[in-house]
Amino acid sequence: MTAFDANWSLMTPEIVLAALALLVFTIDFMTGIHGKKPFIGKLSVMSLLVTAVLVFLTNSTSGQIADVFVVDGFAMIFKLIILVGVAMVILISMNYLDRNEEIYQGEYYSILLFSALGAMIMVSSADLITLFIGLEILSISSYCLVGFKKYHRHSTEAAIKYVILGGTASAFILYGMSFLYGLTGSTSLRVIGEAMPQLFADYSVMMTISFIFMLVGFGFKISIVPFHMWAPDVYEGAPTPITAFLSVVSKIAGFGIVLRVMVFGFLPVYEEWIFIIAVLAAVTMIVGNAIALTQKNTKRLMAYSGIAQAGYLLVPIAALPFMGNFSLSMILFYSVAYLMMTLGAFAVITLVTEDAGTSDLSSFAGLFQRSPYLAVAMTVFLVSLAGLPLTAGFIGKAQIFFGAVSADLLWLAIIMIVMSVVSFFYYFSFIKQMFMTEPKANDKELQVPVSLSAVVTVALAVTIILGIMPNFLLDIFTTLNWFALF
Amino acid sequence: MVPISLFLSLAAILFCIGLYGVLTRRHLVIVLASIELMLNSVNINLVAFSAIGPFANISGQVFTLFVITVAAAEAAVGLAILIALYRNRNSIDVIKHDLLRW
Amino acid sequence: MIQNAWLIPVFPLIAFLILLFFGRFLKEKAAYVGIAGLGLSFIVSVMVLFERIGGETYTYVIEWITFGESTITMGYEVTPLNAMMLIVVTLVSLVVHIFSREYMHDDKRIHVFYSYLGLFSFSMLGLVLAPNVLQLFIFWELVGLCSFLLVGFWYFKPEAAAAAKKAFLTTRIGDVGLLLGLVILFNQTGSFDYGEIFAAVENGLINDTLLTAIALLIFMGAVGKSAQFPLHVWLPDAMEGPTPVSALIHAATMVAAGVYLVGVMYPLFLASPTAMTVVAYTGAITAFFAATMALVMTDIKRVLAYSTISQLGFMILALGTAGYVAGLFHLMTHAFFKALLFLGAGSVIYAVHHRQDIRDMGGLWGKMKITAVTFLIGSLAIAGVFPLAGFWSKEEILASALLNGDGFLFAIALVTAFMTAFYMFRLFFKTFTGEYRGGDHDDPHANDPGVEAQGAASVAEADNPRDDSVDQDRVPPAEDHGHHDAPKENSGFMTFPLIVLASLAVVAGFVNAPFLGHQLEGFLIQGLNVGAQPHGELWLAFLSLAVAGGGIALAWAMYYKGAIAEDFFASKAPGVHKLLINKYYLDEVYVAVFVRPTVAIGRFFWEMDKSIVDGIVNLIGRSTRGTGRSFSRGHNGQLQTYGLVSILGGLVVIALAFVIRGYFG
Amino acid sequence: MMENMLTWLVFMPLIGVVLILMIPKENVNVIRSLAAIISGVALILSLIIWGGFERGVSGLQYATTTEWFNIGFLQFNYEIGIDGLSMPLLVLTTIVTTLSIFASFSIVKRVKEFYVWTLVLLTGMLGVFVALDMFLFFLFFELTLIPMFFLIGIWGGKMKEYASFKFLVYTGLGSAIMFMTFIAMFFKSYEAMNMQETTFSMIRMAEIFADPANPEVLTGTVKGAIFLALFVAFAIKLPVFPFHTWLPNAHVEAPTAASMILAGVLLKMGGYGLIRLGFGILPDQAARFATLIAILGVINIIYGALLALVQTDLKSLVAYSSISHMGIVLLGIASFTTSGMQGAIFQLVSHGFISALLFFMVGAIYERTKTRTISELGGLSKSVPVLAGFMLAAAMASVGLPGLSGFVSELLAFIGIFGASESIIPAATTIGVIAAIGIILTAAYLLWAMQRTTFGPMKEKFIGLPDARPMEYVPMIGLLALSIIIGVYPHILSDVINTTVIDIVSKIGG
Repeated sequence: MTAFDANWSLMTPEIVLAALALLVFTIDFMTGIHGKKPFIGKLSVMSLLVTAVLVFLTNSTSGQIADVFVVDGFAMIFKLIILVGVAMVILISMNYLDRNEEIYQGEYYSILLFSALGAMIMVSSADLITLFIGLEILSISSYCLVGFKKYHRHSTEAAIKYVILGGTASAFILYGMSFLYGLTGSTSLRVIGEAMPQLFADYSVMMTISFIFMLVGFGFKISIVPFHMWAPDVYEGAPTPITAFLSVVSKIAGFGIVLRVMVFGFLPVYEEWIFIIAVLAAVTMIVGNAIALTQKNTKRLMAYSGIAQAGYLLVPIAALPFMGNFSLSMILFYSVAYLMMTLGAFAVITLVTEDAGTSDLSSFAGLFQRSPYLAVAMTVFLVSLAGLPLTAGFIGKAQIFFGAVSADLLWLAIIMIVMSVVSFFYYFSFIKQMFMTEPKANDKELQVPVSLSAVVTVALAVTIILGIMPNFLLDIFTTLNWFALF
Repeated sequence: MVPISLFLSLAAILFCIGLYGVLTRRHLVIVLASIELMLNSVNINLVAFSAIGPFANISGQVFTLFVITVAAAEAAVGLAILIALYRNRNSIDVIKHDLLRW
Repeated sequence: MIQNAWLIPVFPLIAFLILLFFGRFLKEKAAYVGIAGLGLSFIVSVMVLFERIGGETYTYVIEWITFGESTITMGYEVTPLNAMMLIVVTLVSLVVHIFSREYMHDDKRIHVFYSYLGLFSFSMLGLVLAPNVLQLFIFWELVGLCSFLLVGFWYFKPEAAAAAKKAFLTTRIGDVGLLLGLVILFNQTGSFDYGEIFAAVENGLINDTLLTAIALLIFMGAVGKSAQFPLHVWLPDAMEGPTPVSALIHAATMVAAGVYLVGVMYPLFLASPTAMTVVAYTGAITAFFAATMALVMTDIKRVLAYSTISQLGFMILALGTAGYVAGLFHLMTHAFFKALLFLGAGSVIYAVHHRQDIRDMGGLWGKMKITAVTFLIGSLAIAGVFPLAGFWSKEEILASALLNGDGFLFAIALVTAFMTAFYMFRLFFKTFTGEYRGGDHDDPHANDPGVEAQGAASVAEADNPRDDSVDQDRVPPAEDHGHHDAPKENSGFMTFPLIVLASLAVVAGFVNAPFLGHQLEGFLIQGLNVGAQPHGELWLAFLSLAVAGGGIALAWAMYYKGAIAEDFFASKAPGVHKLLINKYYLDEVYVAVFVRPTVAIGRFFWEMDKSIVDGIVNLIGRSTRGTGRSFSRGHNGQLQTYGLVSILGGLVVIALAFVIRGYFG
Repeated sequence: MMENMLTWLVFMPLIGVVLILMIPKENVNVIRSLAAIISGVALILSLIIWGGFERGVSGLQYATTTEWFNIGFLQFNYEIGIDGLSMPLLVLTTIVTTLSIFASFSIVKRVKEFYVWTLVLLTGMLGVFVALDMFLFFLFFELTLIPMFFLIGIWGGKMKEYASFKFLVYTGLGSAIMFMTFIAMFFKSYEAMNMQETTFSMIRMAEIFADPANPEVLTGTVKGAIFLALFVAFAIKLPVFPFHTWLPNAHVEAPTAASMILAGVLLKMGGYGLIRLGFGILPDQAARFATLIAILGVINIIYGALLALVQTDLKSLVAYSSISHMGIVLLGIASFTTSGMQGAIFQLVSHGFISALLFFMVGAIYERTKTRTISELGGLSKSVPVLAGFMLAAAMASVGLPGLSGFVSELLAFIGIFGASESIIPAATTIGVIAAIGIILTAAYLLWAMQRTTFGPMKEKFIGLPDARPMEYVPMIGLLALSIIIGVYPHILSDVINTTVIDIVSKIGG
């Protein structure tokens, strides 16, 4: 099979998105670099939505391109999550950018589109090289985005930290990959997976190191403890919509490749890593929640919250060998829930912290009086993040919990649920600020831009609907053909 | 013929040197360069496997090309950010950039 | 009419409800509502009694609660005993209602007073009519509540508030025993109905140990309610209540409920000799100790209170020595003459401007003829002088103690009878003879231990200058009563009850007089298996009379004639006197042994709760947060630290993979 | 309509929430009346259900089951129904909530939100009592958490934040334990039925635990662990020593209406859960741990009473008295007799009314005197005679005075504990006797408190305080009347409860 025989139509969404991203870039050039460009934002959202529709359509023809690029149910769901996520990030950004004129809007949008492209490639990849390319497109775009407020000291500091630590993480991933390649002679995950049991038998030390190097790198991307150190600083320093982007899109895409690698590459030897993953999940949940308790800065708090949430998401990965598709269903459901509740929360945070000029928790003081709708929506998001019933977050967590118990990881399940209770404390401290503290004297009623309230409304609706009727999503998952390669 | 283990050892040593550099040097440019060093050690690995590995084939070299490209892009972005940082803070000393903490 | 016996408690209840909702509009007229209610009750009671004597009987029950297969019922029943009690209760209650019309008429809360009285009458009558022991307990507690409310009627006086609490709590201790006894009894017999309980007892369904335990627990209730040693301490303090209340509740009816309880549960007690012995000794000890304290008290109501305790002890003693009829007979006669004495005391107190210390009285004979004469009749009756009511009943008690075969009990009873006569006439002579000692000084004995701390009431009153309208019991009677200094006889509202009761104190004894054929006995023991009733021989009657006469004579010599100095005994044995004045220091002992340690334990637990139980909770919270804070110290802003942590973390993971799992060598 | 009655009842308050949300927040009086009407309608609905409830019939009534959603092979159902255990509690909930809404008319701060949260809370509480699916039960259980957090946190006293967070996290932890246990029960039942059947239904679960296809799965250890975990979960809510420390904080800081609901209904969810799940599904384990439960009950009674005795704050005194009174519930259920079990249910209902009344009285007095410190109060009978009278009545009800509902439950519980089979509680008599000391202590702390607050000389500063407002008579008379009705004629309650109680107790064979 040569490259020309391949069914390139499978890549339509990526190609279209790349084209549209370039189009946005070009339009930006042609309209001058400065100034407000709401139409570019809208165009970008349109691009993403068009791509999302294409992703949905191409799913009917699942397949792969030369073991390098697969299109299957798994990829589709992740891509939809990514595209919707980025679209929502852009909607959140539109108002934010108008307030921060130092940011070049056209570049910003197009880079976001490119990062979405990278994430899509990443989750579709079935080959180490593709995977690496996708990862780096996403990462490098993210470095840029974090430093986008270039006259802003926090932003640039966050960017430099991110770029250095991210680069190091990439090096770790690559170093791990190089052994996989060297000992199998292939970069295809399928081939690697087939050879894996034998490899572990023959080169156990080398494979372990290789695996763990990759784990360190990926762990960095999805910010699991102890590779999470960058996250709070970067989240805090980045422009708020980018924080949302990092904590949602980047993280979910990261989980996408972790799953790819685990399912394709390492599933045959799960005994070797399942315990490590479980321990990392436990440590991540504990540390994330514990530090979050002490935070006073909303963005930083959300960073730790995100770390904790990553810990929850690791649990089904640890249960993967036992639960199979159910595990994937759990991860994807929780990803969707996480996307909605986190983006919803960030939409509110973006508006509120920008309005207050500080991202301190106290900027939420009396939000209920200033904008009841936002406050109630935020409450729903937080309650969902905390995992209380009738929200998507609860159903997601409950599933994960079921999975963990089914997979005999009772101890992990217990840590998870106890840590959920701990998380009440900091999620509800937001709520306390919003409802139980009087607004500052000069705070007026908050004007909510349409784009932002659209994001909030969508997120709110999905969070509640999935909380009450999760079968909307779960039934889709059951009809999916998860992996085209098997 | 030189055994592959030597190449791998060289790569490992380079990786460690790079890592050491990243973790200890106070000059940001050198830190960035150290990352390049780590990436290059990967390249050595890949090329060695590609040439004299147990399953020697061309993929490794292709991979290397990609790595080099990406490394260049990363360095470019890194340096750009570094310049922005220098403009803001008048310093590219690693330990002075700790506004964001706790 | 006997089918309508339920009306008897319902009339006072209606009075209570009317006064509760509309009392504030009725004001003084509230008294008539209460009097009317009780009057109707009394009429019905009399009719019921006659029908009962005619042999009719009636029981009516409804299902009260069901659990599992068991059903508890409630209703009413007319037995000989409760037919008698109905008369006693309604009659005494009625006269007290009438008496209070005058005694309380200045109090702005007179409607509240009458509503409480109504509630009390309802409860007491309900207690009497109860067809099962649970219902008895329910009303038993309700009369306790009424006692609490009425003792604390002048709640703004700290002593009254304290006394009310003490009364309720002390009896509550006994009540808990009673409740436990009933509960165990129920679990043994599956019923609270008297009939079924006694059937079970007779058939030996309950083993002896348990039976004794049950009997003693039930007796605990009686000890609390009838102010028997060692739970008698509340009754003297309960004298803080208005005097009519003392007459009704703390002399005639409620305190007798304990005796009544033992009476209705008598077959159970008879089945346990141990319990009977305990009952007898409790009664004897109480009678004796209470009488000793009555010897030295100087507060008129307190003397009567200790006298009541002592007499209740007599009744208990009688029951404990198989004198079923004797005990209940004394209950009845005592109700009349003690109510008489209390109302007489009330009349005196009212006349002398609300002083209660007998050292401030004296010489009232000429000033208050009716009160004095009726009081004398009461005193003679309680002392046991022929042919007054007390003579007959006390003689039977002595007979029962003697014939029971325990000489000790008989001796105690005899000594107590002597003391009874003495202290009653001490009271009488001090109050009614000699010179009037009141009027020129306000409260000379405020700090005297004999009046004890409660005497400080008027001091507390100084703190409440605004209570002018309510605190009429303590204000100078000038503008209230219309009589300035010289005590004089009160109006008919007060004297009529005295006359009624005095007549009863004279004649009530004849219902069970031997020469009339022990009518009451025949009535009471019908259908009951309580054994043969003891009857004394003639010499016992003379001995009893002699003892009473001796006591009266000694009192006459000391307090009327002055032949023996008043402080003769006090100076001879100052230690004993002090001990008696201080009531054997029992209050202090209880405070030191029970109250303080309990509060101390509570404090200790509270501290423990805050510091340890809650402390651990908070510690978990704080330590979680502290852990978080210490973790967050790692985020020092140095990217190289971050890198290092990650690398070290990675190494730990490798080590974990290598070492812990052991798979990779 | 009849068969969906329960659903209507449970979700009716949410309709009310929507209506209230549509009213501008300035129309305070409209909102208040609307809230009262909504809760009143719920009350009427619950009374209709009460009327239609068939006495003497074993099993569930008004039951419906609808498939809700599924996660893989896990089917979650909307399964509701009531029996003699939940019926009284359902009515208790609507009554206490309705009266607490009347009691909260004096609230002027953020009125709209207050009623929204109260009505949401009402839905949660009603849901708890009707849910027969464990998952659904958990959902409703959690649903009560957030409204109460807000009620304490927004309208609370000085330490409201501490109290609300403590309530949230502590009882949240209890819910988490409960959830874990439910999942464990699910998997064990699944395993016990040889992977043939999945269910969350409490009814089915009880059958499986009683008669599993594969008995080796449900060993004594497993069942014991499940029971203990359930016990802890509900013990936090009830609360049972040593898990009680959230309660005084929450009560003291909560606004009056929230205290009423908290003590009146929320605590009952713990007792209800314990009976429904612990005793309903694992009767053998309940019997096994009966002694432990009884001892904890006694500790609750004595410890709560001793602490109440030394409180300086009237409201925390009432809070500790709640702890003490909940011990009776434990004592009753531990006895495994019909009387004890019925006593426990009576206590749940009766304490619901009495504690609500007590909290209301404390709140009303605080509103006027601005202090709850016992030593600063005094002579209230003089300045506010009606309030003081009701306060005294409430205290007497709490003391367990016959004729009021508290007595019936105490009596039944004591009959139960003394009648407990030797094989279930070895030292039942000793336990009972110690518990009886609690009765004396209860009388002691309440009367002492009354002596120091309502009695005594009137304080200068309390002159001219306004006595009860007409609107305040509604909760006062309502709650006291209910207590009296149950106390005077408990048959109205016992004929509803009895059949269910017999069913529960018969599971352990007598």
